[in-house]
Amino acid sequence: MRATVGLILLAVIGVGVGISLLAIPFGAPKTEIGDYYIENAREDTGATNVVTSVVVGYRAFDTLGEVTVLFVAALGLGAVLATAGGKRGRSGVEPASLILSAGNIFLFPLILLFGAYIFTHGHLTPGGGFQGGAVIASAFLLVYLSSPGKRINESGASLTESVSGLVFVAIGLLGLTHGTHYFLANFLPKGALNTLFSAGIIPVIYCAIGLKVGSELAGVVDNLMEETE
Amino acid sequence: MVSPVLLLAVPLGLALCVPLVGRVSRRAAGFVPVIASLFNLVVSIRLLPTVLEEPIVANLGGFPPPFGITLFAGPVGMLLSALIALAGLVVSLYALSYIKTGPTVRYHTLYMLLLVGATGVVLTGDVFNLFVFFEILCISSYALVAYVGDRAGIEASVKYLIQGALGSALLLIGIGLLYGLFGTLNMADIAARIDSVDSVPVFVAMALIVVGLGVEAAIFPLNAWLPDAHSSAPSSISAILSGIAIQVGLYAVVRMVFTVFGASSVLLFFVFLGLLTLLIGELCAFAQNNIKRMLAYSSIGQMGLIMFALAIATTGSVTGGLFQMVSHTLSKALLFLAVGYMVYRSGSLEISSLEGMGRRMPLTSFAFTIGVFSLVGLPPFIGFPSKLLIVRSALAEQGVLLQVLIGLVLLATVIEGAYFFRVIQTVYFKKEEGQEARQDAPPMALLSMFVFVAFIVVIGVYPNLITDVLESGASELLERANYIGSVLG
Amino acid sequence: MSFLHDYVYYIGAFGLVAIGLLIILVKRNLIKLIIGLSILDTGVNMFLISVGYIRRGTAPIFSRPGLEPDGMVDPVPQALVLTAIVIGVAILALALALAVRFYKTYGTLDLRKAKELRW
Amino acid sequence: MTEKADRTGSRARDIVYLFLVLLITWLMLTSSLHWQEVTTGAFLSLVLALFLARSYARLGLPPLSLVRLWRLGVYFLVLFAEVVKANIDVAYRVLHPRLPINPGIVIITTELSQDVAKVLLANSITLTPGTFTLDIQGDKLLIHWINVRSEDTAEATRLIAGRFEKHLKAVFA
Amino acid sequence: MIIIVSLLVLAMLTAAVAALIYRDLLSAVIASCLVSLLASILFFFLQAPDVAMAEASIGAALVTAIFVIAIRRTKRYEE
Repeated sequence: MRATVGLILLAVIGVGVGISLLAIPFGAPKTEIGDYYIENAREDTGATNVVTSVVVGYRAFDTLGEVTVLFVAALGLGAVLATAGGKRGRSGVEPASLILSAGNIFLFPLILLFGAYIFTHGHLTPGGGFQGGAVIASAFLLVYLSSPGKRINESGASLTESVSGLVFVAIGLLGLTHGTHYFLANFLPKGALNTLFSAGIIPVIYCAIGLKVGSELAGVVDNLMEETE
Repeated sequence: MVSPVLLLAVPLGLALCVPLVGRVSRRAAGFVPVIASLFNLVVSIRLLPTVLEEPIVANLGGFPPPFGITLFAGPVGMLLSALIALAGLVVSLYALSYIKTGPTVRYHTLYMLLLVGATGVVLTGDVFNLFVFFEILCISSYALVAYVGDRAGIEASVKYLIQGALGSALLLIGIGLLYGLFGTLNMADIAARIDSVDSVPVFVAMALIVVGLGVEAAIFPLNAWLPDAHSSAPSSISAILSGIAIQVGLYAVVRMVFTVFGASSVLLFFVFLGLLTLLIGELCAFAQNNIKRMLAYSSIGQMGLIMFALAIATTGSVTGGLFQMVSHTLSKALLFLAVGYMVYRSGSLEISSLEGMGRRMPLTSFAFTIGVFSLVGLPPFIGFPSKLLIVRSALAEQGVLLQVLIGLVLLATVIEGAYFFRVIQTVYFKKEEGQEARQDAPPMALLSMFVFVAFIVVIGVYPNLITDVLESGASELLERANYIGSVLG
Repeated sequence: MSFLHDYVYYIGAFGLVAIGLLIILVKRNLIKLIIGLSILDTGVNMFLISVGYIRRGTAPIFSRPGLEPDGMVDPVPQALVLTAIVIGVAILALALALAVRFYKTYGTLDLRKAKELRW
Repeated sequence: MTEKADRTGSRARDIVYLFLVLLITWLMLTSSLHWQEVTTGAFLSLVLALFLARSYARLGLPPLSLVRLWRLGVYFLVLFAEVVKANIDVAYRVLHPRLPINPGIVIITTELSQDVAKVLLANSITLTPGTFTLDIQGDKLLIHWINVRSEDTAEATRLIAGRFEKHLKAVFA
Repeated sequence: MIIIVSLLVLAMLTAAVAALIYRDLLSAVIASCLVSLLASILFFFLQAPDVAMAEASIGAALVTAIFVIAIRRTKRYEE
């Protein structure tokens, strides 16, 4: 019954979407907005990666919302798992072999550095706060796998989360009070193209996002691994 | 001039502060939502007169539309944001005494972010931005429904999440189609170009978006999650979900259908859908023994009524629909708050266990009764002028069809009255067995309930206080050309 | 061949969407449902990216001086998908946490077996 | 000198050590000597080094020197050559109609003492197709070998690890 | 080029179908990880390196890890 209804639904959606796709030919020249961004992004935001200039420049407000979504999910996950109460701790995990643990100590700082490289260069090369944050979180994931007893420093993580989020909001509000009087306006000097210290607020925001996403995702993994009896 | 973006930025910043405050004192964390909602209420009310003359269009980042994201603060946006702030303020006061156990700091943070999401949805003028704020609203509701962590809460939350996530995916496909067709995400820009494209793809995009948003708005075939979620959540959250979240979902549907798509041809379909939602909601509510489930089904019915009124699309009926939104927020939130403590004292959700509450909790029962009277539409409470307006404006339309439909609406109201008065009878007139000590809700909770009671009575007696706003809201929704003009200049 | 040339990405995207929807509609195991959601998300993201593609376009990054803005693909869908991916992960994480709690409460991952809330 | 001052000294040495490792990595990542890149890299490396130097010191890495880096470079060249050779060998065996393989598990011993050196050896063995390190216990490595040519520990050690061990010893000496 | 893309799409869809069929949840998760990886390669072909990076690091790596943790804490087989 349910499957039949589902299949009919699928068929209807499929036919509808198929017809509308005919109106959106694949690979056709882009839209005015895309053109505008590609033409003007370097001048408007100072970033050479146009995707970054859209994510943290033209549509920075979306990104603020997106960071909030992740924050909500991390909080919600904590709340859902915390209400079980009882003793906490991880059981049934044996310590990993020398290869994993020594390799991990060796790699941990390097992975963190790599994550930082990705989010500090978000306006120049592919990548940015989210990708860098995910890399940082995967470093923590490695730690959990190699030494199961290790816990993330929870108060440190939540401090990083809150403070980096506040930095984002504060930069937005500074744009409202300084210079242009627009929320999230790029009020810092834009610097020379293709150098690290350019693009005004973009690298600053991306650093905040990278730290926030990294600590949030690491916290998510940590919370999920927590065994509650 | 105060920018409407403060309505989002300040509560968001404060929400990020809650975990920090919570470290110093867990109790203090509960006051942050109060402060944020108060701020929003003051700013919204201050902006209302300005907005009535001319809507405020805020370009974020200083990029002109359609290149940046635009916030559009018109009468509807400001009315709803004031309503969200008011309900948020009152319910956060209530939560100070109601939410005692569990990870309270996380509760207050999530609660604030839910309000931020709702405010964002009503203020934004960008389709994708709407999606982002909608997700904030939805994800925080999923988490809050499961807050108590009992069997019912977990199950309700899981069902809600699966259906909601499915809805968001469809919504995103719809947005992708819109971008593919029009090459822009700004609502006004899309609205201005809507006729430049073949109507079939536009219709498919609209269908996907309406279905996606309709899950949250509890439109008839998409509302299976609602009774579970609203009845299993903590009562303060039920109040916000019933009073705010679903209405914000409905607002989003209305904004897309009226303003962006300008789809007058499908409105009759929505009239029927609204009526169907209304009848099914009220009939199911009639069959319930569980008081919170009854209220939840009644919310479905009310959403149907609001949709019915909005979809008739005359100035009078849209005004009535918006009025009913205000009335439903105040009454239903009040009912959930009152029921929260009644259930807490009786220890059961069964309606029969509320016997003798009239004597045990007189003030709470009084507030409950006011809420019921208002919801059913008795004078002199707010529900009366709003329902009257809907009925009058529907009757003013020519055509037998609408006359028949309005008859069905009245029938639904009768059903609503029947099951609500059964509860009132149980609360007051059933004889009770053992005399139990009188023990009312704590003062903070009573205060919050009576704030709602005051609003219900005052607006019920002087509906003219808000009709100006409602009427200009109606014209904002009905006249797309003005909307397009004020955004694109 | 030209059919493939025009539609292969759309087929991939909507194939994933269809399989994801199918998993959600047919399966009752909670974790399986969540896998379905993740496949569905990937499909939607792929659709958005293919909307922005331009034949023989280049990535919208001026990585070295002298690159011309002509023939770069549309950056907007890429920005949107970046947002959508993160939102998708957020939902998945919350859903999995709920699944873990669900299993602890009911001792099963089968949604049919949870009957707390039938009228 | 008191013990405390000694410990401070060794801690400072650990920090500098990790700092240099990270800075070199950063310069390789950015492949630029622009002052902005270098200062940022130095700042990040310093912050990470301050936090992580203590656990990093447990690895027991030998002091940095140009000679060692040169030998490490030589080692990587040897590894690369071995990987290419082994790839050809395995490809030949897989494509050969009679499939001349003789899979099995052997134990080899290593004279390397530091954990990092052992891990490096184990990873090099894993990286070469045909051999795979399953575990390390003390100075013994458990190896899965696609074509066991000798069950004898000493002989197996010479065949599998001999090529790498010489260079690794030079690096870690 | 178009042949390679078509094969990748085919592989991706096959992996998705495998995720639908497998009763072993762990295998299903690995299949869905494969879907993400192939999708991220296709994003590269579609000239979206930013998205490809995000999909590979978040969609393929982290999501799979979270799935595996959740499965370890619940049950491995669909009943």
